[in-house]
Amino acid sequence: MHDFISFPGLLAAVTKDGIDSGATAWMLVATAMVLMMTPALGLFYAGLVRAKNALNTFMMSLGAMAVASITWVVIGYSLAFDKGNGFIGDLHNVFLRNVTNGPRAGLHIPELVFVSFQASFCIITAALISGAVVERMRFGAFLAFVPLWACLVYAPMAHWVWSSDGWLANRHVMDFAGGVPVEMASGFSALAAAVVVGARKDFGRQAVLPHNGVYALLGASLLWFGWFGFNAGSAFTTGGQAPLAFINTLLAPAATLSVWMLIDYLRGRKATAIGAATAIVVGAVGITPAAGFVSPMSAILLGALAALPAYTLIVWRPRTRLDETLDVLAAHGLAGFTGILFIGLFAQASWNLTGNGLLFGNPIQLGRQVLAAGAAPVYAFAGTFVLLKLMSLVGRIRVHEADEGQGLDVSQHGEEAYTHGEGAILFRPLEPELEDAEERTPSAV
Amino acid sequence: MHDFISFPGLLAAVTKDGIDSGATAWMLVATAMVLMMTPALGLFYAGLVRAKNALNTFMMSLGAMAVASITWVVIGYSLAFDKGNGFIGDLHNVFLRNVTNGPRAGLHIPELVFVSFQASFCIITAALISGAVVERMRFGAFLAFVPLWACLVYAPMAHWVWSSDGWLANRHVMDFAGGVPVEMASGFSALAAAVVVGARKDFGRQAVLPHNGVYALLGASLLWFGWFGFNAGSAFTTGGQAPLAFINTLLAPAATLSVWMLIDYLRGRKATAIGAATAIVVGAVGITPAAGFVSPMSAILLGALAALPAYTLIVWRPRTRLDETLDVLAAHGLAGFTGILFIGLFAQASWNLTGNGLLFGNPIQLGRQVLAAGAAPVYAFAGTFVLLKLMSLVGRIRVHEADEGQGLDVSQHGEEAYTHGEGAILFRPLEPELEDAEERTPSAV
Amino acid sequence: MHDFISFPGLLAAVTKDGIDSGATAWMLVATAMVLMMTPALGLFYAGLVRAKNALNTFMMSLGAMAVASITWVVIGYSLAFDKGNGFIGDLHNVFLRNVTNGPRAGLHIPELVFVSFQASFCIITAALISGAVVERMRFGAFLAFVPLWACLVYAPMAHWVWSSDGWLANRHVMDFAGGVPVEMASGFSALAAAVVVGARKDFGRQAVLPHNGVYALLGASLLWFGWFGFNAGSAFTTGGQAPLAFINTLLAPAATLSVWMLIDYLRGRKATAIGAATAIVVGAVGITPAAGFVSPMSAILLGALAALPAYTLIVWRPRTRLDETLDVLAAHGLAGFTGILFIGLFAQASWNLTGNGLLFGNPIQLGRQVLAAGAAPVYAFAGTFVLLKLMSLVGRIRVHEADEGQGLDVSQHGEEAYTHGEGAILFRPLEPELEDAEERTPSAV
Amino acid sequence: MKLVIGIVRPEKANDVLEALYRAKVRGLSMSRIRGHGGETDSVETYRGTTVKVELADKIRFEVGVSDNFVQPTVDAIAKAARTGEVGDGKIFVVPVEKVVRIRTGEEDTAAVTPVLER
Amino acid sequence: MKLVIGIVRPEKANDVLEALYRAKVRGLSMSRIRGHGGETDSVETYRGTTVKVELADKIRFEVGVSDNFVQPTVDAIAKAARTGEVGDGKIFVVPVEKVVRIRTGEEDTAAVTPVLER
Amino acid sequence: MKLVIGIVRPEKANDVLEALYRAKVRGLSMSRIRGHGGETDSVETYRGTTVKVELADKIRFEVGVSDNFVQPTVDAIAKAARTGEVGDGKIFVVPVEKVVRIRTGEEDTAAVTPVLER
Ligand SMILES: Nc1ncnc2c1ncn2[C@@H]1O[C@H](COP(=O)(O)OP(=O)(O)O)[C@@H](O)[C@H]1O
Ligand SMILES: Nc1ncnc2c1ncn2[C@@H]1O[C@H](COP(=O)(O)OP(=O)(O)O)[C@@H](O)[C@H]1O
Ligand SMILES: Nc1ncnc2c1ncn2[C@@H]1O[C@H](COP(=O)(O)OP(=O)(O)O)[C@@H](O)[C@H]1O
Repeated sequence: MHDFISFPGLLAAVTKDGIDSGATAWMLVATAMVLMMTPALGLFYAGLVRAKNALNTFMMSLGAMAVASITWVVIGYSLAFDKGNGFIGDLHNVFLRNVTNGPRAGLHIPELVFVSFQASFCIITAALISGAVVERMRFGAFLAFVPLWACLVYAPMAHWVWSSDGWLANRHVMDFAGGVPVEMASGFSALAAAVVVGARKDFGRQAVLPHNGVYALLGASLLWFGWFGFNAGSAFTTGGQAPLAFINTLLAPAATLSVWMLIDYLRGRKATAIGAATAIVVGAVGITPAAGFVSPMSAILLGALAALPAYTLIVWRPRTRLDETLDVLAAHGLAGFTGILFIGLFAQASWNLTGNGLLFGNPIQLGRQVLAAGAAPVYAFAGTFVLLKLMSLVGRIRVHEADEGQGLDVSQHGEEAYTHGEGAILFRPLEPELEDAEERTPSAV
Repeated sequence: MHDFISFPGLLAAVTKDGIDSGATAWMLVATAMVLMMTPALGLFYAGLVRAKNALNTFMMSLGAMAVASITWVVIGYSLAFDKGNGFIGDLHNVFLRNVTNGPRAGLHIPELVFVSFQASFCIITAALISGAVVERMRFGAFLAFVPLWACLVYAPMAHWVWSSDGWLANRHVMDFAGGVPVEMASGFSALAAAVVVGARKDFGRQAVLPHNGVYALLGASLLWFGWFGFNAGSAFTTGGQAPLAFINTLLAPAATLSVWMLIDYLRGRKATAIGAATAIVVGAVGITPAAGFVSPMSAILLGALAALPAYTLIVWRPRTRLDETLDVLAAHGLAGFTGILFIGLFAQASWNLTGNGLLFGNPIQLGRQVLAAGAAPVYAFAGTFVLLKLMSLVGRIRVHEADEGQGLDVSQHGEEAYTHGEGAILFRPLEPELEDAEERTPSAV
Repeated sequence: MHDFISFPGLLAAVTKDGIDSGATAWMLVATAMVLMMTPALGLFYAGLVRAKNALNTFMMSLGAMAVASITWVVIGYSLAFDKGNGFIGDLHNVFLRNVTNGPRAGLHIPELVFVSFQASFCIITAALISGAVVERMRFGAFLAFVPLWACLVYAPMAHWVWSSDGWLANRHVMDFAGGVPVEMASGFSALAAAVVVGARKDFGRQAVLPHNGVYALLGASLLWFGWFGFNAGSAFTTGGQAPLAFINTLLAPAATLSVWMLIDYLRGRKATAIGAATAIVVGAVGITPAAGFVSPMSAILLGALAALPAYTLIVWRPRTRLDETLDVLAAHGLAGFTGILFIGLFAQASWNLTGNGLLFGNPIQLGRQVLAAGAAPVYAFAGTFVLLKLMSLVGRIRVHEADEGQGLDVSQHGEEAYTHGEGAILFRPLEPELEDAEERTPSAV
Repeated sequence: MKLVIGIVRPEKANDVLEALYRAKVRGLSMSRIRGHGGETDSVETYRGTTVKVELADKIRFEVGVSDNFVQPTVDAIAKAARTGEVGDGKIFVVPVEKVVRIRTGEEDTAAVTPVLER
Repeated sequence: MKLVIGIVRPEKANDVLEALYRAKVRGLSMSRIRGHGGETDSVETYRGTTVKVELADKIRFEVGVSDNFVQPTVDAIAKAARTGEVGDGKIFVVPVEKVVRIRTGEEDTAAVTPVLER
Repeated sequence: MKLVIGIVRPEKANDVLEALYRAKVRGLSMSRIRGHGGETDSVETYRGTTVKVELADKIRFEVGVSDNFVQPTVDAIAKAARTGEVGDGKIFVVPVEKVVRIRTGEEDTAAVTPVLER
């Protein structure tokens, strides 16, 4: 896909100016669907935290959407997709200079659509990291973190695999829809963020439970919906690998969910709902890098396999001192890692027109995938660690302990998610206020 | 539509390999929209049950999505759409053998997209049945039921009307988007399921009210949204009957909703919201078989008419001993029945290029539709009845009475939908637990 | 866009019958997305009111969807888009007479799709007005208001700018996706509605707080999602201005949200979530008229600027006696006004192929935009004011004070949004009821 | 006058309401609470977090009655709420020194006599 | 010391809070409950299920006061919560044997004297 | 017998539960309430509406105990719930005239002795 192969049969539908109307239709919708994933993530995450942090958690996603969008068109797109060196792009496209409605080189969709689609990837990747630090990171600090991280971590990693001069692209690493810059980048950045920001004060001492499981289920479901745009949209056309990526995005999460419920059941006789929501995400992440490269039956296998390391980590992590709160590392980092390696084994040129993996006679592909699976975690972790450490030298990145106890909705946003109105006294700007000055004498209890 | 007529004018946009890029774009999106309907159904249903069963109810839909997807590609698709006999297909496509990215015969979209679209139909139809047995069916039993039901009931019924050798297709029954295999199949299967599983222990003795009407409204709204993909997607192209099916999917539910509010108002001076959510579903179901066959004005009439039997059944059913809990029979079985018959009267070849109904000079079509409307309920009811009876010989299909009282969220999933954390004691695997062994002496109250 | 310019390069993808399959695919989806905005609005509004009015508030949107859809195909479409005079259209298309699946003149999509897309605009515009009168308007009165308003206010205003013989279209006013008939029409009609219906009895006396901030955030997010269909769909094609309108619909709300959070922070050290939800809407409204006319960098500027008047009005309005409850005037009327004027300054023919604004050498365009920005508020306010005054002569348009206290869910719909079941006694139609006739003697407390 | 506080199972709440009605008790208040008694705890798991939930949902009735209504009230609650299983709940009778009917300002026994003209 | 329990309409809760504040009562607790009294029941319908809802939302105040504050507290609540319509609610005064201020461990009257240095 | 009413911070609720368990108190009820005391009010803004929120979330424990358990119960709550900051809450001890265990109909002291065979 990102090799920008043109599938000859499709050219007939392409107009004189090089635009394929059907492909453009699909990419417009796919982009909208991916853009909807970020609020869906906000809802998913909001359901998993306590009621007193629900708005803040949702707002981290929406806030990321605001600042990452602007960052992307100002500079991120240029750094990621402009030609430069193997590591990062040049500045020829800053402020969308030289970007037009004409086709993106090698594709049959307008470059503006390509920019939008890629923006949606950057946005959600940044938003994902919030899962590691909910319930204690300062909202302002997170908003400052997002654009810096988008430029320093996301853009280079996207360049590595998706720019024609990226060092991993040059080594023919296969990454259909973002195992490297989206899944491993967010997962291992989340780990770094959890380490730098530190655990919540109640972590490991009190039971901190999801306040609304229905939000979590609905959020995960909307994420799944958007993921069809995410993965099948990464074909940038309706033919080619889009249909394959589409069905694989149905089958892999379905397999992960089936396996996850089974493990849950075998361990405790209960197939948990929060587990199921997680499994959907894990399966979708696992198939993300592989969606256009492996057969549907391999996708089922990948979905099933991806459950195992993620499940194990999710059970084990809360027993440690590591408060990587919503398990971004397990659900994204580890599942993305699984998917990237799986390609090296199961990629099938008969399905993807691009290349085979080990099991189909091309052992070298596995080596390339191992390279990507090794480099991405290191860079993402290190980059995020250094960035947040530097930020914490400049200012506070987590809230005061009292504010954490009171909840971040009140302390960061001055609101509660669920209000009733009793005991809330209106400030009436037009009338004298309740005489607050009145002397307070010892009186009742 | 399912006759796979090619509309000549459209061929110009079709490429040499027989794929129409625009049609494929539409079908990718339509499929994603229908896939989103299953979680939307989960939300709708979850809002209608008590809080203690909210997660379980939602999970029945998500669980169906997991196992029905796998079932579909493993065998269901082959049974439904492979040539075989008039009743059921062969096994040439099991495990998606012989399925490629090339066009599905007679269509201009890749077969993989066709498979995915049809998968989404099977999934939601199975999930619909959960509405009859929420709040008491064992989760594991429902998960086992889904694949069996998909193979034994759904796949044959889809074959009947949509495979070129199906016995109803051969008799020129018109069923645009699933009056037979989706709506009547789910509705009458739901009836059977309610009969076999039995009523909830509180049914008819306590007021069991929807715990969250907003979820119900949002769920119904998302269902409506997805239904545009469901019905207009059943044209498998953007031209032809797609625009007609689309506008009819707007108008029929709008008419049902208007009439429903009016009846509600006339009966009790209140237009209920739960009723409105139901009306949207009823109207969308009613138009489903007819969407590409009748004129927009007929669609309004159908929407209005479909309200009457469904409303009547919904008011009457709770007075019986039949705990078909969320009225799948009324909303799907009866409304689908209405739609199938309506085609026999109002189909209009000038709109659908396929055939007329009685009122437009083709009385025989009514006979064909009556045949379908007679056969579908019988097969669906009998098949499901036998299947569940057999299953109940093998194991329990409903939860213990105490678990039903406690709620299925805790008993089946080990979770609550809405938690606070007070009174929940963390198991601390790394530290000695609270000395549970301590002798308990008679002491306080 | 609404000039129905054909972009020559695209014609190659258009089939002999004049339909572009890709454009049709996009418009089908865009229409579904806009149709989903109305329930999203219902959710957004429902979150902002008190729990006792949640269902009623949501139902105003769904009810509008029901009656406005029917109104549109019966007469609204004809009044708006049929040729007539400069002010309003003729009746040649009532009941969709003469509307077919063939292309709409000047476009390459079926007219039925065009009708559906335009229906979705009329629906949401009518639903928006409910924001001004929630928590006290009679549900029946609102349902009666919608079709009248659609014919008397919406249809003419749509005719003005989007019919080839509309008086504003003839004066070359640029309004891409509805600054005049959607945003200013709803905003200033909301003002009139608030004036005629009057303030809630608790307004200014008690703190009336949003009962569920998560609904508000999710609703606003779904609105944003739908808005991509709204704005980019207003190109009626996938090429041309669609990609530009798309990316602008991402960037403008992102900019508004960033600025809004900043102002919030500067004023009170807290970036509020309800404010953020509002900001998304304000930004999307601001870009609506301008989406296909200004460059992406101008869109960012417009988003930032649009925040200022809306923010100011939202802070100031509650201090007045004007209970325009959910600030439709600020979020839609004022932001739409800003967008319409902005075009006069920043329109750029190099991006839109249509015309320049003042800053790009065409001062006369600003004059045209000022004309539209002046005429729309006057007509919308006056039309709605007169209509509601007349309605209030015929019957009650607001609920009794006791019903308002009890909440409109119970009084208008006979339901509560959140129920438990304790204290709800089932009417058992088959058994003798609790002996209500039993003599009540003075006894316990 | 006394305040009778009854803590019962949620599924018995409607039966208690009906029993109180039949006992001619007309005024009462009710709230949803959670309780811990002899019931077995349930174990719940939320991803990696396993917890023991020690509290079960209960309904708390609070009924102000004049002295000669205390025993009927207690009996009505106890009988209607009983299942015989652990977790049925408790009833407490607390003395009340003064009662005021807010609507009229009536005090004590007058405050607890229901008005008939509704 | 006494515990004054006041059950009032939700829409009057803020007025009661203000009245208590003016009466110099500083500590109080509040919860949302549902009550049944002389109010007319409402009928609700959820699809085919019609129910009679016998309980109305109320707010329950619980205020611990020293003896000489009992009457002012009762008066404040009664006055602020009154509308004159059925359903205004009741006030109960219950004896208290001991009060502890958790923060300091102070007991009884000391526990009920608000600290000024906030 | 007495009813011990303890109003504590939500974050201390689990500590109180554990302390009561260690004090061998087995039965209790709990509800979520809101309280006003010496705590500073918070200011919240919802679009143009600014409000002063005067109530803070609290947990209310209600524990019926036999007389010799009153002091241990009060001590357990007071100790477990204390942070030393304003807002720790209060404990009230109210006399109880009668207790009934609904499951068995046992009264008073018998009603307050937990059964062992669970
Ligand atoms: N001493 C007590 N004080 C307050 N509430 C109590 C007390 N004992 C029991 N309860 C309440 O009664 C419920 C049932 O208690 P449990 O001990 O299981 O009942 P029993 O042993 O009488 O069947 C508890 O969940 C709790 O809400
Ligand atoms: N005896 C009682 N015990 C407890 N609560 C009561 C009692 N009587 C009334 N209430 C509470 O007061 C509310 C109003 O009661 P109602 O009888 O309608 O008041 P009134 O007749 O004084 O106007 C009820 O909803 C209930 O919450
Ligand atoms: N007199 C009272 N009656 C009922 N509840 C009270 C009373 N005083 C305090 N409370 C409860 O205790 C909580 C803490 O009160 P506060 O006065 O801040 O505590 P302290 O001064 O003891 O630290 C309040 O939020 C309220 O719920």
